[in-house]
Amino acid sequence: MTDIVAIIVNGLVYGSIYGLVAIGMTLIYGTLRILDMSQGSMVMIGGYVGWWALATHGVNPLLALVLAFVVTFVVGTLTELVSVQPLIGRRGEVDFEMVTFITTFAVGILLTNVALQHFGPFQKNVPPIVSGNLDVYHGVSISYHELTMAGVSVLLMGALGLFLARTRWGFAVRAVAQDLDAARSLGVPVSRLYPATMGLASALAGVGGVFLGALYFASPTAGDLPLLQALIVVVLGGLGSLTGTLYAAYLVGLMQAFCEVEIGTTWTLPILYTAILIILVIRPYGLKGSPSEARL
Amino acid sequence: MTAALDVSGLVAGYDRTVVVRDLSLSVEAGKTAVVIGPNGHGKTTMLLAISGLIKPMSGSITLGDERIDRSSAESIAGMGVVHIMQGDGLFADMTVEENLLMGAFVSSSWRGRRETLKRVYADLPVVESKRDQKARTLSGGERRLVGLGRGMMRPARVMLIDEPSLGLAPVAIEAVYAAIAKLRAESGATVVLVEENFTHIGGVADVVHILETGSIVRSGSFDELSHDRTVVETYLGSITDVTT
Amino acid sequence: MTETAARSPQAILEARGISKLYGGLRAVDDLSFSVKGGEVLGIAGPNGAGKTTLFDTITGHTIATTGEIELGGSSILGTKIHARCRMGLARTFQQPVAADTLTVLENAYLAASFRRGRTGRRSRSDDVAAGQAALKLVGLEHRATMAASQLPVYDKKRLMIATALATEPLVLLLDEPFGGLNPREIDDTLALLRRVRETGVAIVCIEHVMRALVALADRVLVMHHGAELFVGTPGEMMRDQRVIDVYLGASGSGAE
Amino acid sequence: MTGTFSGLSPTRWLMIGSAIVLVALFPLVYTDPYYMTIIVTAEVVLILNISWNFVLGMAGVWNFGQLAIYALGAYGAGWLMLHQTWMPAMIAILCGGLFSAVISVLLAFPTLRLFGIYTSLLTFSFAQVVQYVALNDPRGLTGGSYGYPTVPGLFPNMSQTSYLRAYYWVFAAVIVASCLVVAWLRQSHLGIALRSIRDSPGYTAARGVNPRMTRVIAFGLSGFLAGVAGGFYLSFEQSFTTSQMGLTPMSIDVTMLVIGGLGTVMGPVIGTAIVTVIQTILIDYPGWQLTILGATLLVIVIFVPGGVVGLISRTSKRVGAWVEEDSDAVEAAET
Repeated sequence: MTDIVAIIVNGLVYGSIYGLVAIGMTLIYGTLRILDMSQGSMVMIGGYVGWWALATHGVNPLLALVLAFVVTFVVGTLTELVSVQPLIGRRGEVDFEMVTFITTFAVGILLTNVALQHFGPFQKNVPPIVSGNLDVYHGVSISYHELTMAGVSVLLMGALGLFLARTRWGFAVRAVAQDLDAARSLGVPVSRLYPATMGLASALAGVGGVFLGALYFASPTAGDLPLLQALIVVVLGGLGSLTGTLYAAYLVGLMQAFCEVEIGTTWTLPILYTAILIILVIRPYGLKGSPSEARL
Repeated sequence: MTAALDVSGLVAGYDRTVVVRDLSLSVEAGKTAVVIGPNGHGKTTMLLAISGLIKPMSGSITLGDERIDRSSAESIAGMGVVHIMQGDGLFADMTVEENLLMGAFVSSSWRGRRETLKRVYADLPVVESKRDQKARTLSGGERRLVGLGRGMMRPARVMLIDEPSLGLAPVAIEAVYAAIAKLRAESGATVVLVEENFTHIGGVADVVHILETGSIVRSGSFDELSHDRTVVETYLGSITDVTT
Repeated sequence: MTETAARSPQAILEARGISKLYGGLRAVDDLSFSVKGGEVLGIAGPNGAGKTTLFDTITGHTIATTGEIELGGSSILGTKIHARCRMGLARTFQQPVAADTLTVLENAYLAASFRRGRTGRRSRSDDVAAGQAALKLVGLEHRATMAASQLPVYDKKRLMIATALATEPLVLLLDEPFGGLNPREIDDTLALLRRVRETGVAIVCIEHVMRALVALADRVLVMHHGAELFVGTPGEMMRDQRVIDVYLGASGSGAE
Repeated sequence: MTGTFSGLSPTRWLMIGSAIVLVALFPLVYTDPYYMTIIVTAEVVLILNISWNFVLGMAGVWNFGQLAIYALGAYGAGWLMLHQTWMPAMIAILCGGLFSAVISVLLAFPTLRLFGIYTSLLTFSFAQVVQYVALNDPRGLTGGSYGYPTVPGLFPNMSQTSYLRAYYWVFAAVIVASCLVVAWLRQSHLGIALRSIRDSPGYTAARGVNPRMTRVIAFGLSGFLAGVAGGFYLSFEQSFTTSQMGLTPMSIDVTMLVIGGLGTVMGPVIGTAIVTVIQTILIDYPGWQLTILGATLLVIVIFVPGGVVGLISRTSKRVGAWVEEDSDAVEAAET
């Protein structure tokens, strides 16, 4: 019985953090029609901000999260301006989706190696946001850090949902996702909206990075694993829809928790990727089985 | 009377293919100009150039006394140009009300959006009855009315309407043109309406222009043109061919 | 152009009860038609009447929800796009399209290499010659080494017809061949298509430019909301009240 | 008959001939083992890049599983060399190539049902699965992260200089052969069909080309060459670790292809050379290596669309066009 509780608890925690990182990728795919391969390095930057704020300067944890949000928002906006905006005018003659896959990938390489250059190759220890553990069921305990991570992730995803459903700029993001020309003809300033959207998505990953920093250290390659995990969630959930991404995030979280408890962590990612491989072969476009136009 | 909208020597198209060839057209303030022409001869391209969604290759477009052919679609929309696109350009996965609210996106109209929404619902009861449905679930005629309603959500100096009767059953076309007549009466905006066939524009057009292979070939009032050789020629092909 | 398809009385292309549903929308609604060798069937109707969707079900670019399609007497339901071409069904597209990074001759050569009349081992010189012949037919032989992407609209439309003819089709499906052309280009294309008809190829042609459709078509099928509104000669079409109301507009009636 | 397509003018043949002679003589003149090792390793990477360029650039299929195919070729050849010692090493490597070709064809079928991003995600996932399985080294088939056990290889007992020289010549020969084959393929019926599918799939299918089968052949051919490259790497380096397949080597290879010019014959050669030189110069600053490469990739993709080869052909065309204008003017004057 304890196994099941452990699987569920861990599954929900993993699901939340995967959701936070993957939902940014879906938001970007929905509006810009690109797969942002630099999202992993935003998690890495979040980790370093967490290390800088918490380990070396003992800043209040909440402030560290806000700082990570702001820093990665700026880096995300710059990434869009450097690797996507120059290509938007040339949608006709260049395979836009593929080229931006490469240019965001290149930015990911750049950021990883700038971090390597600046912080050195060794892993840095990031203190947890909140210390202490909670006993859930005899034998099964969860750290307060992980609980806060899940809580903040759900909070941010909820806030994103409300922003899209209620606010003027949320409408504009959804409108751009569904009919770019119609949105522009109504006055939506696309050349400012695109960078801001990528900034927002990167900021979500940055906040996630602070939490993951405590679990897996801050290091130049700290972004690779979250990128691979987010790709799994995005493929499963279908690139277009936020709700699809949410379901997929928790499904992957539960699968990972199951593998870790029953089989052992080394086999977790191979199993997840094998699952993806099988799904893409049987249902060519993820669980929904059809190329996903943006739902947002 | 300075023209509300003046297009002169417009050349436009897509990457290298020129569709609009040296087109000139000026519309007096408050008047409705209807542009008629066979498919693929540049009607939609002309509107896309005016509203800035495509960059004109050469020629000038002036709104009142301001040149807009170099501005972005977003800023042209802010200057009061409303473009009701071909097909309707609705956001399929947003509700009818959300689509209408997007019509008032520009900052000057966003604050007063609730009142404007009430007025549009009063004018278009059909649209109000479907307010919470996703646009994707509506019929062709209903979608066209929502598109028009969205255009009415903010004050328009110039309104561009692209083939409102496209693919609609005759009864739906009547409802759409009734809405257009109401819109013209209330807003007093200058209207450029593009259509493929001739039947419905009688009650709406102050002046009619015939567009063929990318430029305006004839202009005149609706009555003059509807009994005119060249109009029949453009549409029906020379009758002599048929008898051989 | 080889004299393969002699003018046969029996229909070359037969479509019966074709429907295509997208969710609730009936894009094509229980439509039937047939066309014989050397005959031109025009397809007309307002925008969104389902004309191109009908084409796509015949060529296999979309799967018909219901209906039977027979080419030269044998059913082609379920066969892939490229197989239908090799059986003698060639089409052009509404937007002029070609393999842009290839030269004009490479485009024609590739199509000719799958032509119906090709027998035995593939020989490059025969295929290239067949490609050049198709280019000469549409007057593009002097542009052979130019990249297809550099062709102006009218030449790209002609290249599309040339590559279609290079596959030696039994039936040629044309999607708005006259769209966007000026009067001289319309007349040249009319002359070309009349020459193609003489060789016994059946032609099915979607067209909006009335003058060209009326001059070329033996019979016209007018579609509205996916269904058949009218079938008959162009002359009958001009005087049919339903067609005038739905498609031609008041100017039609003003033309007594 | 090839005259109808842009065949090679005599001067071009002369240039290629002299280049080959120069490449052949090089190891006789230059024998510094440190740089020779770098060059020979770069040759293997070049063979892999030529194979990847064929499916990625010419066939236009976004296949990110090529490094896994390359690794499977190494493991296949390695197993044969270890357990079938009667078999000469070269045959083992070629069989490794065939093994990879079969895997590549099997991968092609599900991949070709997808388009765009999903193609790269499927093949990327395939590469991750192969890497993880290899890492956990089932029944000692892959040697896991410690690397494949040493194998006799092509030239088992040789002095270092002749060892390097021998491999240099073998790999150079394979590179020249591959480039010529690719150049011939590009103008062949298969090559024209592949490029046509890449440009507009719907139109090409409507002209009788079977898109799926044509591209499966491209997967098979490129899989074979990638497998052979894997076998060569194992034979030369005497080991093959799973780190050969990770995200970093893949990003370096992509950079080489894009900088050189995707879909061109000489692109991989120029791209691999440029990036190898950059890597060698920056050998003492590991952090800077990938930063510079990342930045170069970004600049080239945005500002130099066709890569270096694209740039060269555009400038030579412009020069050519300029020359032609003169000759047209002259012709016009004569008639």
